[in-house]
Amino acid sequence: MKRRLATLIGALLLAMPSVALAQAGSKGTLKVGVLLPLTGNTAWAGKTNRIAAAIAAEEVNAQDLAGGYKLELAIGDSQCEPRPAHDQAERLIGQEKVQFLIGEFCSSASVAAAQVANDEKIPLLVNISTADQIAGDAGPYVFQSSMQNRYSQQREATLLQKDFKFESVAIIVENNDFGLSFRKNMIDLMQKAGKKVVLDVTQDRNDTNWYATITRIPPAKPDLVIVSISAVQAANFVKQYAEAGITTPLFSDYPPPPRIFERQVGAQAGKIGLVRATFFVKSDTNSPAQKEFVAKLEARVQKELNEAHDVTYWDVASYDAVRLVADAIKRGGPKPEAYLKAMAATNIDLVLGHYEFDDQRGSKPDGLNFVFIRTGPDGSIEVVQ
Amino acid sequence: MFGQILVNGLVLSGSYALVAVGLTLTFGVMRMVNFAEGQSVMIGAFVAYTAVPYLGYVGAIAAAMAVNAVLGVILERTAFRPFRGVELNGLIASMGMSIVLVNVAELVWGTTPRPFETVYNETSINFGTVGISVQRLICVVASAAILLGLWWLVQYTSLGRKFRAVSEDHETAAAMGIDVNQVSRLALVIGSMMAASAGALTGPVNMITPDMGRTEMLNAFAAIILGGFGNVNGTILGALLIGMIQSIGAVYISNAYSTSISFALLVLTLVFFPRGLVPERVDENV
Amino acid sequence: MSRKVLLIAVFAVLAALPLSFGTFWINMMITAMIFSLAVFSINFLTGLTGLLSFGQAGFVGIGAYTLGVLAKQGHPPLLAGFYGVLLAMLSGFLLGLPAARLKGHYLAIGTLGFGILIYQLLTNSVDITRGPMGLIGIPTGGIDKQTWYIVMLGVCLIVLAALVYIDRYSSLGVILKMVRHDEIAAQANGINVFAVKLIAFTVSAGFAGLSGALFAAYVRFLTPDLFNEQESFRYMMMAVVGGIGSPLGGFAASLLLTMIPEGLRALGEDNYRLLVYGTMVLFVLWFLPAGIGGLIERQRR
Amino acid sequence: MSALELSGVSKRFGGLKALNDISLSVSPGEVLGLIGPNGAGKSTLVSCITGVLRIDDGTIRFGKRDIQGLPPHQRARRGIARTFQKVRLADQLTVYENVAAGLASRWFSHANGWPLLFRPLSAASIAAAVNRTLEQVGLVDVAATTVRSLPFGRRHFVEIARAIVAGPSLLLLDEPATGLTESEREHLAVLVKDIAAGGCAQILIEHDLELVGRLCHRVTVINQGHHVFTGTPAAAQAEPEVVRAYLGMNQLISGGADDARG
Repeated sequence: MKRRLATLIGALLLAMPSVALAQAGSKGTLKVGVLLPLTGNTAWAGKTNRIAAAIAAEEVNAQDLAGGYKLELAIGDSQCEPRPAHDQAERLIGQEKVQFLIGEFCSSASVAAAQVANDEKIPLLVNISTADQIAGDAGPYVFQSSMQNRYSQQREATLLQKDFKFESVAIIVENNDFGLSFRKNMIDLMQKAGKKVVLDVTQDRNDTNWYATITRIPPAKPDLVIVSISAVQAANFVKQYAEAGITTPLFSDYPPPPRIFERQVGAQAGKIGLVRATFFVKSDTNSPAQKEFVAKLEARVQKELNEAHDVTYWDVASYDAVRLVADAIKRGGPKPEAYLKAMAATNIDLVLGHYEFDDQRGSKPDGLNFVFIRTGPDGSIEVVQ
Repeated sequence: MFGQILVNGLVLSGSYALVAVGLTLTFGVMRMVNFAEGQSVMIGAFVAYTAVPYLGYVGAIAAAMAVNAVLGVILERTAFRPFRGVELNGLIASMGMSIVLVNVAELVWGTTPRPFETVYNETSINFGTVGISVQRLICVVASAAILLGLWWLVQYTSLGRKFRAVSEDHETAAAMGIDVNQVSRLALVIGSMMAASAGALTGPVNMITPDMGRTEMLNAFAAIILGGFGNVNGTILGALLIGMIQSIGAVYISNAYSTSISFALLVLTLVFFPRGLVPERVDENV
Repeated sequence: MSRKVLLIAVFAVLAALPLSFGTFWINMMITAMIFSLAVFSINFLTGLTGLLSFGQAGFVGIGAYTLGVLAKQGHPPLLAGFYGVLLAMLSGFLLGLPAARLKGHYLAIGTLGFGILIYQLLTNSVDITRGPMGLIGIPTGGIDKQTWYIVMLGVCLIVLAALVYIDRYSSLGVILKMVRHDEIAAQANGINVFAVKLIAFTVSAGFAGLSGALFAAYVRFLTPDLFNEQESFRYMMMAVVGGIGSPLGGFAASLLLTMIPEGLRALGEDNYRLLVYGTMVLFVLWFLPAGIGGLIERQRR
Repeated sequence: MSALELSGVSKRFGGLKALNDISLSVSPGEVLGLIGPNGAGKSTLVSCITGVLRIDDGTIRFGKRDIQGLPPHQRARRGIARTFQKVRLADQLTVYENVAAGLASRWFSHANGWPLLFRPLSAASIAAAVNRTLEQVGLVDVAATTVRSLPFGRRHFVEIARAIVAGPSLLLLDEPATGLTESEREHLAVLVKDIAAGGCAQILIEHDLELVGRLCHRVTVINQGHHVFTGTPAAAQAEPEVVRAYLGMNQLISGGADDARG
C-alpha cells in the first residue's frame, strides 16, 4: 500500500518516480504480467479471468510446476482498448518489471500489447484474442495459445455441413476482427462446398439495432442463417431474431459464452433452437481436470465477487495461459531465449485440451476442444458434436 | 418488406426523439449541451430493470423517471449552473459527469449485460407481412404520447411560456421576473426524465449495459441539428428523419456505416440549411 | 521576465526528467506530448479562431494510418509521415468547405460527424487498413525512448512557440481573433472570413495529422479504435481543462490528464480510479474556469 | 468626380421595400449627412454600400468602378471603411490590437499579403500607422488597455481609429455621437473635420441635427425608404417636405436618444 501511495504521489507531482519503481522479482520469484479488462464493457469477463489466472498461479507455486521458481502475478487493467493495453504493457514491463506477459482479451488490445512486448523483448502469450497471425505478425517474442479464427472457421464449416441440411446460407457478421475474417473465410468455404450465399450483411459493431438486418432475411429465403457477432451483440441479435418470429435455423460463431448467454436470452435461443460453436462448455462430458477447475473457480468467484458464475472459455484460457508459462519456465528457465525455445516446444495437456505451437508461434488447433452446442427450449444446453 | 422497414424506422425515431427532445430542451433554455444525456438513458434503463420485479413495467418506468428527476437536479448543480455563459466548460463538465455515471453504474450493477424482460417482449402483432412486438409497439405509442405531452407543456402551460421566454433571451426573462435558475433546473429535470423513459422503453429491446446510450446520443445530436437546435418541433421532425434514413439506409445502402449515413445526411442538409430545417430565431443587428 | 525564467526552468526540468524517469513514465510523457499536438490543433481552431471541432480524432487517424500503411508498403517513414500530414491538411481543407459556413453547435456536430465517418472508414476498408485486425510492426523501430522523448519535447516546444507567437504577437493572431469575436466587423475590415476559416481548418488538421503520424511512428501499431469519437472528446476535454485559448495550458493539461489516471492506478485496477478522474475534471472546471491557462495568465498579469 | 455614387438603388425584404430608388453621391473631402426617422432605411443603405446586403436595382459606383458584385471584404480593401451603430470591437483585445486589425484591409490588398501576416504587431510599419492614428483620434494614453476596460464613449473612437487607420477613401459613420459626453462630442466634431481635410469622403448618419448642421456640407434626408431631399443643411431647414419629416422625426429622435441611454 505504501508503494501504491508513493506511485500516486509520484504520478501526481510528476516527481522522481524512482520511488515508484517496483522492486524486481527477488531470486526465486518471477513476475508475470496479466493484461485484462477490469473496467469498461468487458470487465464482467475480465474479473473472472483474473481469478482463474490467480488460481493457476497458486497451483503452480503450491505444486512447484515452474521448475523451482515461484510466480507472482501483476495485473494491468487494459480495458479491452488498444491505448490502455499499450500503456499497461509498458507499465508492467517498466514499473512492475515483469519478465513475462499474458493477455489481452480484445484483439485490438492484444495487437497493442504484442507490439510492446516484442519491442521490449518480453515474451507475451496471447491467450484469448483469436485474430489470425497476431504472433506471426508481431515477432519472435509473441505466442498465441488461443485458437485462431481461420482454424475455428474451417472446423465450423465442416461441422455445419455434417449437422445441417442446407443449400443456401445468409451470412451476417459484425465489423470486428472475427466477424470480418469469419465473413471472408466462410463465404469461400461455403462456395467451395457448393452452397449459395443468398445474403451477406456486415453491421457496425456499435449499432445495437439489428431489425434492419433481420428484415432482410425472409425475402432472401436462406435455408440457414450463420452469424458471427460479439457476445453482447449476439444476445441482442438473438432476442430480436426470435422476436421477429423467423423460423430459419440459426447458427452462431463461438463468441456467446455458454450458460451466461443462456441466462440472458436462453428462452429466445431455445425457441430458435440456436446452434453455436464453442471452445468450452460446462457439461457432464467434461474431463476430470475440467470438472475440477469448474468447481474450484465457481466456488472462488462466489466467494470473491459473490455472484453465481458459469465458467467460460475465457476463464479456462486464462488458467491455461499461466500454466503454459510455468511449464515453459520449468523446461527452459526464465532466460528469454531458452524460455522462448521451450515455449515453442510446448507439448502439454491442460484444461482446455492439448497445446502445441506451429512455426508461426500460433497454437495448433487439433488438440484443442471445439464443440457444437444446441440451446434447448428450456434454455438448457445439449452438446451436438 | 418496405412496410417492415418503415416500422423499424418508426421505433428508432421514437427512442431518438425522446433523447433528442431532452437535449434540445436543455439547450434551448440554457444554451448548453448535456453530454451526459446518453448516460441518463442508461441509468433510466437500469433503474427500470431493477424496479420491474417490484412495481411492474409501468411502475418501473415511473420509478426510472423519478430517479432521473433527481439526477437532473444533480446535473444542473454540478455541470450546468456553475458554467452559465461558458458553455464549452459546461459541455466538458457534463462529459466528466458521464464518466462518473458510467463508473457508478459499473459499480452498482456490474458490467454483465442484463436482459430486461417484460411480458410484452414475447407476444407480437402482425399486420400482413409487417410484424412488430408489443414491446416495440409500446415504445412507439408511449414515446409519441410523451412527446405530445411535452409539446403541450411547452406550448400551453405557464411553465412552457417560461421555457420559451428564457430560450428567447435570459436577460429579458429575468427582467420579467422569471426565476431563470428554477426554469433551467426544470428543463434539466424534464430532459433527464425524457432520457429515463427512453431507457425504460427501449431497454427491453436489447441487453442493457453501463456503456449503452452512446449511439443513441450521437443520433440524437444528429436529429437536433437537423431539426434546428433548441426547437422542440424541429427536433422531433429531425429524429423522425434520422430514424427513417437509418432504417432505410441500413437495408439499401450499408449497415456497416449506419451512424455515418445519418451524419452524412446531416452535413448535406447543413450545406443548404446552415441552421437546420427549422432554424432558431436569431437577430444579427448590422 | 521572471515568468520567462520560470518557463525555461520548467522545460529544463522536463528535458532532464528522462535521466531519472523509469521507461514507463517516459513512455507516458511521450504519448502525452503526442496528445498535446492534437490539443494544440484545437487551441488553434477553437481557441484562436473560434471554430468548434469534435472530429479532430479523424485527422489524427488519417495522419496515423497514412504513415502506417505507406511505411508498411516500404516507403521511407519520414516521407510517409509527411504524406500523412499533407493528407490530413487536405481533408481539413475539404471539411472546411462546408464547415466554414456553419456556426457554434451546428459546426460542432457537423465535425463530430466527420470524425465518425473517418472512424467507420478505417474500420470497414479492410483491404487498405486491415480494419479491426489492426496494423502491427510498422517499420519505424530502433529509436530508444530517450531519443523519442527529446524529439517530442523539441517538436512541442517549436509548435508551442509558434502558436504563442501567432496568438500574442503576430498580425495573423489579431486577424484570427477578429474572426472569432465578430465576423461582420472582420469583413468590414477587409478580412475574407471564409478564407481565414478554411486556412484555420487546414492548419489545425495539419497539427492533428502530425500528432497521428508521430503516434503511429512511436507505438508502431494501429487499430481504428484509437480514433473513435471518444478520442475527439478526450482532446477537447484536455483543451478545455488547459484553457481553450492557451496552448501552454493545453500542453500542461495533456501531460496531467495523461499522467494522473496512471497515478490513480495506485487506488487499484477498478472503477474507483475512473470515478476519481471524472470528479477531478469537474473540480478543475469549477475552480479554474479559464483552465490551467487561466493560472498562467494570472501569473502573467 | 465623386468618391461614391448611388443611383436608383432599391432594396426589398420580401414584400416591403426598405429602399426605393435612392440616389446620392459624395465626393472626396465632403461630409454628407444622412438623416431620417428610425426605420427610414439608413442602416439598410449603409449595409448596401458595404456589401452586407445586395441591392435589387440601381448601381453603386465607388471611384471609377461599379462595386455591386463585390463582397464586403473586397469593398473594404478598396477603401470603404465603416463604424457600427452598436460598437463591434474585440473587447478582450487592447486598443492597439483592435486598431491594428483595421490594417488588415491594407495587408490583404497586397498581392503578397499573406507573408505580411507573420510580422510582429510591433513591426515598424504597423506601429507607425497605428500610433499616428491613435494620436489623431486621441487614444495614445489607452493604447495598451483592453477595450473591455474603456468607458463606452471612447469605444466609438477606437472604432473610428480602426476604420481610418488603413487610410480609406470613404468612411461611413453610423450614429457615432450616440452616448457621447459633451466634450467627446466636440472631439468627434474636430475629428470628422480633420478626416475630411485628409481628403476622405464621409457619410454621417446622426440623430443629433445640431451636429449634422455643423459638420455636413450637404444632407440627404430619407423617409420610409424614399429620398426626400438633398442639399445644404440650411436649405434643408426651409424645405417643407423635410420639416414634415422632421416633425415626425423629432419624437423619434428623443425616442432614439432614450434607446441610446437605455
